[in-house]
Amino acid sequence: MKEYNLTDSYITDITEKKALSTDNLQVYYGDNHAIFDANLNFPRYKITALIGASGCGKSTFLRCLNRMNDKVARVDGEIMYRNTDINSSKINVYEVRKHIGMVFQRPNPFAKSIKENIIFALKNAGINQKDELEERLEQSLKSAALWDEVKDNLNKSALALSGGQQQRLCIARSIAMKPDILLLDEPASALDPISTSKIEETLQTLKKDYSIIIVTHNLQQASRISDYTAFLHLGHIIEYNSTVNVFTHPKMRPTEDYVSGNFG
Amino acid sequence: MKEYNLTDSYITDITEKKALSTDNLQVYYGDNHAIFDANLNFPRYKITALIGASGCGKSTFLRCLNRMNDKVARVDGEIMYRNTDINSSKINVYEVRKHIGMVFQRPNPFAKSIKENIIFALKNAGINQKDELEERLEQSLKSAALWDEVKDNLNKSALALSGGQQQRLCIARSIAMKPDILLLDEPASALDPISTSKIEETLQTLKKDYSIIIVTHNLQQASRISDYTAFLHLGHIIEYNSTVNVFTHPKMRPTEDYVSGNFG
Amino acid sequence: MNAKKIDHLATGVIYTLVISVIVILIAILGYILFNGVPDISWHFLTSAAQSFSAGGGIRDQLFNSLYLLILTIIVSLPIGLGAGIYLSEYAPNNWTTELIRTSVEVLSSLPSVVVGLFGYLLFVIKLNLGFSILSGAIALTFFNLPLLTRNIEESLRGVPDLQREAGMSLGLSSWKTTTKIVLPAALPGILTGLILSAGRIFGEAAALIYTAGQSAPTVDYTNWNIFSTTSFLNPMRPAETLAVHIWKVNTESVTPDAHLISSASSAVLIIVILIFNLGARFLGNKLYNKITASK
Amino acid sequence: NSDSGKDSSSSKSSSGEASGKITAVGSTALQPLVEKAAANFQKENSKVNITVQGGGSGTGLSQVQDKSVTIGNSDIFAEEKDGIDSKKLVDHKVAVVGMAPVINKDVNVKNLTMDQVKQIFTGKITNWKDVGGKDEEITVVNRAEGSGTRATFEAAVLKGEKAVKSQEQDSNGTVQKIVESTPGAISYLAFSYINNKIQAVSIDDVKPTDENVESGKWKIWSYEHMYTNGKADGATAKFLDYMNSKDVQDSLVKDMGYISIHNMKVQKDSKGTVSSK
Amino acid sequence: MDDIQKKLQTKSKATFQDYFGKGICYLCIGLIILLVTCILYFIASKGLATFTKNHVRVLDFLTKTNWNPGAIDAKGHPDIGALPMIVTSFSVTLLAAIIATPFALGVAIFMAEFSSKRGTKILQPVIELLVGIPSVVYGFIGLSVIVPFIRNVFGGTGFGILSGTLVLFVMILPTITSLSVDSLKSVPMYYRQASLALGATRWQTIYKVVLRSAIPGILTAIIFGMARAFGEALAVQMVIGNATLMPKNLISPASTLTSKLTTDIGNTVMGTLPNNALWSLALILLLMSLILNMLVKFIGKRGRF
Ligand SMILES: Nc1ncnc2c1ncn2[C@@H]1O[C@H](COP(=O)(O)OP(=O)(O)OP(=O)(O)O)[C@@H](O)[C@H]1O
Ligand SMILES: Nc1ncnc2c1ncn2[C@@H]1O[C@H](COP(=O)(O)OP(=O)(O)OP(=O)(O)O)[C@@H](O)[C@H]1O
Ligand SMILES: [Mg+2]
Ligand SMILES: [Mg+2]
Ligand SMILES: O=P([O-])([O-])[O-]
Repeated sequence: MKEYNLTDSYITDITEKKALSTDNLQVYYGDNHAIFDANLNFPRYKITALIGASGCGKSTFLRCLNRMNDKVARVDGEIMYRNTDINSSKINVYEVRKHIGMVFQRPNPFAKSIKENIIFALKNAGINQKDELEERLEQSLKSAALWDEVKDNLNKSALALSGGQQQRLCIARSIAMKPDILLLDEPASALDPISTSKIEETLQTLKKDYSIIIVTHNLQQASRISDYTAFLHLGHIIEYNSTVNVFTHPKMRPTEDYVSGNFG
Repeated sequence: MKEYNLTDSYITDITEKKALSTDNLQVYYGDNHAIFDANLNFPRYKITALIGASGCGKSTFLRCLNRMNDKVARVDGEIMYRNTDINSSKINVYEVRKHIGMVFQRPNPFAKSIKENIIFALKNAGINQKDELEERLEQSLKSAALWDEVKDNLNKSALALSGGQQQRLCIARSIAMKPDILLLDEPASALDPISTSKIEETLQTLKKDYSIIIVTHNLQQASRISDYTAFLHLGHIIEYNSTVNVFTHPKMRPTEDYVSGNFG
Repeated sequence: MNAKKIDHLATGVIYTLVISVIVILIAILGYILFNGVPDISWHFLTSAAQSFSAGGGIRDQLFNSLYLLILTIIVSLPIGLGAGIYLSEYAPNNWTTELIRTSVEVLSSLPSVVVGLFGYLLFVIKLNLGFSILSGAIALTFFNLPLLTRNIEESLRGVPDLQREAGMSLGLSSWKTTTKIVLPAALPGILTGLILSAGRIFGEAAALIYTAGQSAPTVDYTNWNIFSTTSFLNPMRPAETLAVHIWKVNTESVTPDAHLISSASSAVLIIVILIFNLGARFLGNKLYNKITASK
Repeated sequence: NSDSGKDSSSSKSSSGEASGKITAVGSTALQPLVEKAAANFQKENSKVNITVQGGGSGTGLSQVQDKSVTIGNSDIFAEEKDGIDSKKLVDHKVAVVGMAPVINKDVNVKNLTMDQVKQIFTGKITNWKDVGGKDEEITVVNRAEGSGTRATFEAAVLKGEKAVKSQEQDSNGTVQKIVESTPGAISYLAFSYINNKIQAVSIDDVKPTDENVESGKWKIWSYEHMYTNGKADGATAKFLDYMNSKDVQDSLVKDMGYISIHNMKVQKDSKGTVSSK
Repeated sequence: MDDIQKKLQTKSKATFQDYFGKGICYLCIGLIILLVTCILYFIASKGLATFTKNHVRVLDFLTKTNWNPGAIDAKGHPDIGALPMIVTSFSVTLLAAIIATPFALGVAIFMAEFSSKRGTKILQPVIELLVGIPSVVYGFIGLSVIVPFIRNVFGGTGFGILSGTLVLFVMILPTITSLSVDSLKSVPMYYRQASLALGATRWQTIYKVVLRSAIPGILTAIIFGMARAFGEALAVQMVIGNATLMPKNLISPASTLTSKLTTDIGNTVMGTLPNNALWSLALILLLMSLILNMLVKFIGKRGRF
């Protein structure tokens, strides 16, 4: 692998309203320093892509944003959301996760019915009126472009759905909670191109109401759907800029090599 | 999903020497008819790609070719290899698998050292001379473009390699057996683009000595690396032609929709 | 010899081993059932035991066994669940946890006589619970717990982390995630463990001789007041179980038909375990399907 | 100490219906008898609750000494047991049990002298041909050390000598089964466990019968004791009286295969000295 | 401060659910620890009294062959040597494990690898059933079938280590089998696929790939089986003969730690030397089970890559 200077970086300023920002974020797995000084601002109602080679820390970084790394890694630094440092130990993590939803690489529906998958968390969040539940169920499935395919089978086991459908169900499950921000970790990498393009479409419509941060190792996908792109390398944020710029005028050498396929 | 006529198909004639061919292949999982009348000829020293939506039967078809579906599914019809029907129950399946190697979607090295991974099967096949083993070890790792990265660490655990390296190790492990034909089931879908392009390069060089059949859901990948492409839909082979033709002048409606992204 | 021949040979050896085990199993079960089943009658199942004369039944012992089983499960299942959840979900990966695990496992290999005597001194005498179903249930809990805990822990561990992440990422507490998502998914495994331990409880004698006692006072099956001393539900009464009865009949009994009672009781015991086994599996599958909406 | 044990909250009134809770624990040999008697007793005294359990004579004695139970059932005198302070305990003899050497039927010996029995159990005679049987090795099966049956047998037969180390079994039923099925086996059992599948042996031409025990001709016998810690009172006293009544002695005791205490023409003290009544 | 901001900073239902759940779990595990401590303390204090109160020398206890708690030897020490029981316990346990392991492994491989669903469906409950048969019943089958069989084939009385071994063999078979099945099943499917795809035969795959990676689990299974054998009382007691003699061969009556314990405990008085000596046997059992467990842990550690 080529040696790059990791201390240089180009981070663009975001002029738009911010949904989330990290300040000097450090992540350690035991002695292993996995993320170095991440300072990133994520704009509201935009899609931001995180790209980088395998093991560079994309998932690690993403998982910090809704505190999924609690107990797994040590996370230092600040994560500001609504003027609150949600990385503080005083913060109610359960609330954080309600506002910052997450969808994982491998679809992980609960072993329950389609309907139960969606309303389970809602009920736990104290929503009990039947109307409200039905309404959210339908709304979220529609947003995730799954409604037409499952509306007649809402009591079927979610595990009986195809991979792509399961993944869209997971997205629906997340947005049923009406979060502010949606984190997605390679949501389409296990899916065929048809399912993938369905998911991409879904994201495009969702971005009207949600701020989306997505990890992907598919560069085409990143360039197709995202507004901003951050390139990570060995735990460092090397470049952060509008997607067009990252792909057409990368400022940093590693980024250039990576997007042009001459990397490593 | 759109309804297509599944009985129509366009299967081109292969004028080159054949590595393998199937004749009226049918596969049943219990009552579920998964592959219908597959008649395909695979040319020698070429890469043939199998594409199609998730669940269309790509893996099922591929796994028949080296009898990995024994005990899992019922496979009727003939699979001709060197003028022998290797789908017959009289055939020694272990020999078949030595000549027709397979690499899976998720890298699956054994929990042994890199070296052990390669020579394991060789020893099983009765190759015991140290020279021969060493030679094959080096040769196969070189063919899989892994030699330079691991030559100083041959006794390291294979599990300590990165995903892409693991996958190349699995390819090396397969070709160490000096098979005729190499079957690959989405070998790059779990990998980042760098690793993926390494694997693609590897395949391109391998094709000098091996006939390769690869399942992929990445259409770019199929068009980049393969010479022939078969498109499957709901268990039927809809179109089989040179890759250029499949992607630029698809003969059948479903194929056209699929490669242009208007499918489903 | 080539690989294929060795394969055939190994397969042959394995089939031989399996068949000999099956033969042993059938021989044992056959021996017990063949000797016992002809003597099982409605009268045998529904009448009280006799001390000196022939013709006694096992009504009370059978009921006691079932009641004790249920009580033991009521006592040990929640504790086992709590401890299993602790070990799989909360326990840090350090030496204290290892120590806890080790001590739990040591408990599981203690001879049951020792557990019985301990229960006798502590519960029967010190805590003044007397020879009672409750003392018995607590003693049985002792060696049921380690197995149950271990089994629950492993079943929970078997559920992929993906499921936990799903729950957590929705803002669910880890408790909710564990009890409502992970636990149902682990149900089949937990059930198998429960069935196994139920079998052990049912067949246990040594630990009960000194705790639940070796006599079955006549009880009133119409008295539903569990505080009444004559009530069949009173957990404070002594209760000889079927396994203890078999033991006693074989070792000390002067009843003329001791042999017959012993073999018929053994057969009944096995049949009940079988029914329990199948029933629990059936109900468990139903429950699992209901929770997971699969068919 | 006149309290009859903490488990017994017996009423002090000795007349009228008794009430209270009685726990009797110990000798497994005595358990069925007391159990049955207790059931009959409770029919007339519905306020009395009697629990009867086994556990062995040692357990019975030590528990009644600790006042953990009301009555300690024992096959042997408290004086014979190490670690028991017999002065505090009050003895109630409720039955007599005779014991006899038993042998496997194929040996074909029906009578032995007391000395031969002694030599067999001390390991000096090891083949049946030395005592008039066929040429077959003797397999000695003992009861567990400390069991009442063994103590009684050794006191009457071995007279202080040590038994040979051999198989030990802790229950009458198992001994019965083993003697029945093991060629050349010899052991000893209470009369109640002797059946027609094993051979009971006469000693010095005295047959092991109830009459011979009663008259004192048969030497191997013992009492069944029910000990209380201090003088029994209330329900406990009433129950113990009942155990000694004709009701129990003439029916249950006989059914059980024991000998009524009333029929004995001789008596034994804790040192084993026999005198006529 | 908006509503959401406030929510972020205050405890919610979920927080309390977690406190509650954590509380319950800690309570349960605490209870178990308490139980274990109690029983350990209880056995240790009773078992050590032989040495502290009755002044039996530990070395004598472990190495002498004469068990005679009532008597005092020439030097004025109580005559208590547990070696015969220790040797016998070890012999039956080891022998039972040696015999049971191939059978258990055969069945486990059949159930986990031969993927005959129906076979597994029948075998599984039957094996579970075996666990539920009371020890007494095993003991009586041993007494009425195995003992006469041994007597007729090998001579002697039929009671002894061999009979004990055979009874224990059947009793630990289910334990070893079901734990081995678990460990075989936990070997990832793709190991097998990888091996088969390389042309390895089924047996090569099982032997060189599956068994190799399942070895720690299988050893654990065997050791758990041994622990069960070591602690089994009622069944062994009926067939082993219970003579506190050094075993001379496999068919002479002998006595294990547990069989001695069960045979004598009811006939001794709490607090006296004969009773304490029995508790010392229990203490040895406990220590043994501790050592076996350590062994499991050790193997588990070694087995990890
Ligand atoms: N749970 C963990 N414990 C210890 N180290 C970890 C853990 N998870 C990840 N790491 C390490 O942290 C680094 C970053 O991993 P991460 O999973 O974030 O990479 P990634 O960019 O998401 O890669 P991929 O594209 O393969 O998903 C890697 O070196 C990895 O080995
Ligand atoms: N082991 C099995 N048992 C029963 N049915 C199966 C099995 N494996 C696959 N199938 C079914 O056979 C059909 C074809 O599956 P297959 O895995 O071959 O699809 P695929 O084209 O490889 O899809 P993907 O792109 O998702 O890997 C599907 O309907 C699937 O449900
Ligand atoms: Mg990742
Ligand atoms: Mg596939
Ligand atoms: O009556 P025993 O004390 O010999 O059992």
